[in-house]
Amino acid sequence: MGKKDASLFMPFTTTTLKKKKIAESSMKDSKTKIVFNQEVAPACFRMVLSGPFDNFIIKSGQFIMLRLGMGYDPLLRRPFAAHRFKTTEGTFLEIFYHVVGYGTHIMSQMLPGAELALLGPLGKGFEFSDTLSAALIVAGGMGIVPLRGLIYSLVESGIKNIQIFVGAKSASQLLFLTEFRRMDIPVHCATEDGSSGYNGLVTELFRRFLDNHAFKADNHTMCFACGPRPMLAKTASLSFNYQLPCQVSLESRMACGIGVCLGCAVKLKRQTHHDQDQKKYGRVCLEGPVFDAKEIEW
Amino acid sequence: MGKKDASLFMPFTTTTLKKKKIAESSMKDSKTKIVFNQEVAPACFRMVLSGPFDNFIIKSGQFIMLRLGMGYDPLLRRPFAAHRFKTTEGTFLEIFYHVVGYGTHIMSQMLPGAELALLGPLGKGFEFSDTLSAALIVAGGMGIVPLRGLIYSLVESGIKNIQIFVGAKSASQLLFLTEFRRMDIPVHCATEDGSSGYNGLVTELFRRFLDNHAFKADNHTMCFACGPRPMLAKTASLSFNYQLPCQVSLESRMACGIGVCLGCAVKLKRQTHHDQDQKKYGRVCLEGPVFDAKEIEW
Amino acid sequence: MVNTAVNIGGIPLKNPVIAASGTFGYGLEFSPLLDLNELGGIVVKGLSLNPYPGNPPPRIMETTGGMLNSIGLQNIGVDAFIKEKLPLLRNYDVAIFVNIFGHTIEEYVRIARRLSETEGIAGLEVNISCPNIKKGGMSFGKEPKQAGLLTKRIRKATSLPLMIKLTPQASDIADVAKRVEGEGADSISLVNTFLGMAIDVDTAAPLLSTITGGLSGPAIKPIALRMVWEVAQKVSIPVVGLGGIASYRDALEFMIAGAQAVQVGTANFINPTMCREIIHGIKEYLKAKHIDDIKQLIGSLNLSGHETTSD
Amino acid sequence: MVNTAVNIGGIPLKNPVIAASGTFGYGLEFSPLLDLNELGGIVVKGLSLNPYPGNPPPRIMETTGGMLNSIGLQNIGVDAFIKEKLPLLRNYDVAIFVNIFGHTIEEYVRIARRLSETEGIAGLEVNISCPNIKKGGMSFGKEPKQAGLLTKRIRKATSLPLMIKLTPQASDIADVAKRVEGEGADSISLVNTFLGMAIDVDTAAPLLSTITGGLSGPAIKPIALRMVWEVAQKVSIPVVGLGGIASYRDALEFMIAGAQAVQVGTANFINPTMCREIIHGIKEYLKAKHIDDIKQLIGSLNLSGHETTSD
Ligand SMILES: Cc1cc2nc3c(=O)[nH]c(=O)nc-3n(C[C@H](O)[C@H](O)[C@H](O)COP(=O)(O)OP(=O)(O)OC[C@H]3O[C@@H](n4cnc5c(N)ncnc54)[C@H](O)[C@@H]3O)c2cc1C
Ligand SMILES: Cc1cc2nc3c(=O)[nH]c(=O)nc-3n(C[C@H](O)[C@H](O)[C@H](O)COP(=O)(O)OP(=O)(O)OC[C@H]3O[C@@H](n4cnc5c(N)ncnc54)[C@H](O)[C@@H]3O)c2cc1C
Ligand SMILES: Cc1cc2nc3c(=O)[nH]c(=O)nc-3n(C[C@H](O)[C@H](O)[C@H](O)COP(=O)(O)O)c2cc1C
Ligand SMILES: Cc1cc2nc3c(=O)[nH]c(=O)nc-3n(C[C@H](O)[C@H](O)[C@H](O)COP(=O)(O)O)c2cc1C
Ligand code: FES
Ligand code: FES
Repeated sequence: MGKKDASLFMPFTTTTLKKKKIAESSMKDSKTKIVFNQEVAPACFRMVLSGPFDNFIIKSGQFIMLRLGMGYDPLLRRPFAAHRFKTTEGTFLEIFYHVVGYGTHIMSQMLPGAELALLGPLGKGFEFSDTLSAALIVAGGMGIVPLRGLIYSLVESGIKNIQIFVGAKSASQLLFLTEFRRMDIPVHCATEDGSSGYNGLVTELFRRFLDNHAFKADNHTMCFACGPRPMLAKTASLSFNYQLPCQVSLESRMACGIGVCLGCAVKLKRQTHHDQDQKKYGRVCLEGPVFDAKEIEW
Repeated sequence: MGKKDASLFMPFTTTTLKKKKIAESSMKDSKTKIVFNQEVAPACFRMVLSGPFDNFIIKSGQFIMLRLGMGYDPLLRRPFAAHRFKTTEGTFLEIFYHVVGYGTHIMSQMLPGAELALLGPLGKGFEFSDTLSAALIVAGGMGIVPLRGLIYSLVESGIKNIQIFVGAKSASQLLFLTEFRRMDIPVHCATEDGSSGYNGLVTELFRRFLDNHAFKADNHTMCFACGPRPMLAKTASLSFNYQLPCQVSLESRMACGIGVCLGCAVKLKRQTHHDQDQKKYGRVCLEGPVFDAKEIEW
Repeated sequence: MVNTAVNIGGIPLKNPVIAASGTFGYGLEFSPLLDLNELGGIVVKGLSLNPYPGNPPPRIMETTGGMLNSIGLQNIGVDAFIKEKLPLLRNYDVAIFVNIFGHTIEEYVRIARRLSETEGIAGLEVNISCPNIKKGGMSFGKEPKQAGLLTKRIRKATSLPLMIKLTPQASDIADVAKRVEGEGADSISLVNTFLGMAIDVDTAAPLLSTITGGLSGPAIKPIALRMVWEVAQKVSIPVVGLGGIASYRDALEFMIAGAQAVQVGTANFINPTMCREIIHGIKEYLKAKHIDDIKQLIGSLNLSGHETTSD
Repeated sequence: MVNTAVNIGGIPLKNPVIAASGTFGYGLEFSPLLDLNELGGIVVKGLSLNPYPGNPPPRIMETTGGMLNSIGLQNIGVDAFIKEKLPLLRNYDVAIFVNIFGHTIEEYVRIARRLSETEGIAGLEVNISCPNIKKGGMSFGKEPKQAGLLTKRIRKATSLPLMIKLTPQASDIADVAKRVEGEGADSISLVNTFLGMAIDVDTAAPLLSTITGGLSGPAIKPIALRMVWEVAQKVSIPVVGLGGIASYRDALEFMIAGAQAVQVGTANFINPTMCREIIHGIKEYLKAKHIDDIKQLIGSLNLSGHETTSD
């Protein structure tokens, strides 16, 4: 596919619009084939999968579980945010993954033609109502991946005021910038090495922005965040201070992805669940990965 | 490589001649890459590997251990007979493997470009002196693979009288026939379903041949056999009856391939080793895979 | 048609494949992926008298061919199960086993009583083998005496068929098996997880919040199979084998070794339709071998020419 | 330069990576692939007083992430080793451990005496844990009393440093460890293989001639690591950890858990230069972490915020 793939980066078309009309499809386990798997940024790969995706509606924030090969090492499937898109060649699913360990390393070695089992769509995605007037997107590292889909949905539902805050170690790891700028969305960049935009953490950039802008503490402005846990905690506390509702997408090790193993638990604030003991923990794969920041015991 | 590969089937060139001059190279662990991996007969695949093979001298009967992937499932390397050959594109190693279980199934799914660690050359190959006048080759199933290399060596050392006896379940599984016929070597075929040649076992075909030809019980005639154990046992007993020396290439499960795990042991006749207890078993990977049929406790 | 029906201590199963506790939720979660009616049985997540929070994260870690878990038996409690889950489970034609645990014998007894009053439960699987809770759990399963005592008390408390689930941490698992059989167990299931550990070398900290956790998955299969073979020779009540089963061939190994049925655990995570594929594979195998009743397979291990270690 | 030197019960090693018995032959077999001088130590294949034939084939079977073996301690005997192998091994600057086993205490004692008279042996590893021989072997390792008695007798027979190798089949491995320490062991190595089994479902026959065999390889690592952690807390003599180590990170896990050194076994089959890669990886790790002496790592497990299973 090599050449053609630039086109695959184009904004979603009807797909995402449909998403908000059609109810999200229920999960299934499908056979898929790798059609593209290349490094698009340092240690960051883009994988495109072909399969029976015509009726596969996945909401931004939802995820899939990929089985890496047919053996038992690695044993467990790995969770990834996924976008569906259509081209003249058909309907594809794309994921962007960072090589952080054993499984993702093995993925990075996989060749087009290889088959992977895919379970999904899974979990609870981002939510917003059409009355939303302003969306503040805060992303750290690969956190931008699930938020990218959300941004397209926001645009399509006519939300005018979208602000994107993206942070990364270095400029080379800032993804989708040209894509966002092409859509005339203001992008505020922060890099830890100062190689691009603000020299520091994205949360600091976000704080300064909030200081300089007055948002009414109502449901017409919403924060959406995804990234490393400390960055999310900081974003959450900032949104609390400014009394802005905030949705965060969490990560956790997963075994099943469908709520049965209880392995992906995260600590929840008790009161949010009338103190029932068994509700002390929430399942990232089922109650999440997108949570109301207020629910989480940071 | 697709097209070009017909050419890769051509008889060895200088390579095999060199083999008899140069001492066989000592084993090493090399990184190799798959350049070809396709089914050439039902459930039988041909895999061609590229790597640092210029000084890799492997004798017919010797073998290599292939690591299947970089994970631990499958854990152990798998042993295969291997042929080296040269083309204008370089020096390659080729193996022919039958899909019989987990590891070979995974191999059959591997794509060109994948890397495999290769340990070899290993074990003791077939031996013959230039005084040899007649060679009787008896092969069952994939057993023809290591014998094919031997046949080329025999031809190159000017041994005129070569008789090939090959057996398989069905005609479609008889390998290299055109190749052998191109070399004007008489090939006697047996198939269990009668779809080609003699309808029955190759050992029966071999027995009939021996009945009708008188060979002097000296070292000028030698049997070389490879195949399933029962077929080798029968071949061995026939060669004993006709007082013909016989070399058999055995198979066994292997872990290390270099003589340290003692996992590949086969029972040896005691007397052949002056009854020292620890010599009751021989290592297929080190004392073998090619043994004098007399050594084996059948 | 091949007959795959078996009977586990008074519980008839249409086939010998049971989903293992803690890996199949309360069963219903799998209904979008799998027709639950196809299964021989389902063992629901371990239940305690009261809702139970479980252990703090991280709770799982992958290992080679296996995984460690320290879920700590998080569950909704027996009452919520009876009210919210059981009514829905009754709609399926599948044997429901309720896996129970307590911190004291008294707790086990009270859960057993509570469940005896309800409809739609085929039997109880008594977890005396969970490595992930401080009090109770495994402590009961390690010594024959304790295990026997617990079994005796629960036996008195309920007329439901009792399957006692053993821990591989027992100093002599066959002794424990014999003892619980003597005290009235209707069947035995083994194994639960093996106590294991993993460390993050970058932080020098354990990768589970509880330091150690239970190892499951294909990695443990050879040990589990050996234990099932040993136990099956020692007891006359049905043995249900589990531990790393991830294919119909794995399942058949356990049955040939003497298991009357098998449970599938971790493999449900690798492949959510694993149970169905195993059932299908077993049927195809029986057909191919012209075996018309699976019972002919149970304990059919052929030892001719084999001896336990030469000298 | 980082210091990787350790001392195992009186035996100085240039680094803590030792090739495990039965997986490295008599050492020499690896010399074409690996410079033996790079290794911390080598434990040779288990030796008995007289040459020993071992078990009939099939002797090995692959399992998920591991392998079963029932070699049955085939070996050339202590005299042939001293005559044929030891002189060649002396040419290398690497600590040579001789792994010994017997069917009776008397046999152990006699081998120990025989080896004490020779030059070039750093120490003895006493195999009281082999699952693959009928008499002797593991039987000594399962109970503290037996293990202690054997250690005491061998201790009297030799002044060579004694490393006692424990079996995970012990009902309480830490008890066994404490006992052998009390009887004069200089160090302890664990684990030997786990008793496991595999069945060919097409023939219903065991896949090993001995029915059961010893499980090794990455599959057992989490259990082995947990046992090493438990034992290291109970004894004050050096503990050598092994079981599934197949990377420098695996090796570091064992050392952080309290092992003074590690042994690499089955991984030598997967990758014959594994030991070298592990040594290299450990050095790079220490450099990256600015740790100048590996001893700072030993037992450095950080338990803050962790507790063994909540209630
Ligand atoms: C809902 C969800 C969506 C995700 N979407 C993406 C995505 O779009 N792109 C992307 O690159 N990554 C994503 N991740 C993270 C990704 O799943 C992990 O990076 C991956 O599983 C690591 O596998 P590994 O074998 O390479 O790492 P391991 O060798 O297993 O571990 C290496 C490191 O990765 C961490 N890790 C392992 N598993 C997880 C996990 N399930 N979640 C978070 N961290 C983990 C470990 O803590 C460790 O630090 C997502 C995770 C979740 C839960
Ligand atoms: C010296 C030597 C040379 C060989 N050369 C070739 C060759 O050129 N082409 C070829 O197709 N095969 C060859 N084999 C056999 C080949 O190694 C096995 O078929 C292969 O390892 C099976 O792996 P698997 O995982 O697919 O089978 P498994 O799933 O491991 O087992 C499936 C079946 O294969 C048998 N098997 C497993 N390992 C071996 C083994 N090491 N040797 C023999 N049978 C085994 C098992 O007994 C079982 O019946 C050779 C074997 C040896 C020892
Ligand atoms: C995540 C997880 C949760 C488990 N929870 C329970 C449980 O609640 N009760 C129980 O008896 N066993 C529990 N088990 C043990 C399994 O039922 C099974 O005994 C064990 O995992 C071995 O089988 P397997 O290798 O097929 O998974 C759990 C296992 C896992 C992996
Ligand atoms: C083929 C094989 C042979 C072995 N022979 C011996 C032996 O002779 N003596 C011994 O003490 N341990 C022996 N072992 C056990 C190993 O030394 C080691 O304790 C065990 O394999 C666990 O480590 P690993 O997982 O790294 O292999 C053997 C193991 C294997 C796989
Ligand atoms: S991953 Fe199993 S419950 Fe969430
Ligand atoms: S395969 Fe290890 S000794 Fe032959």
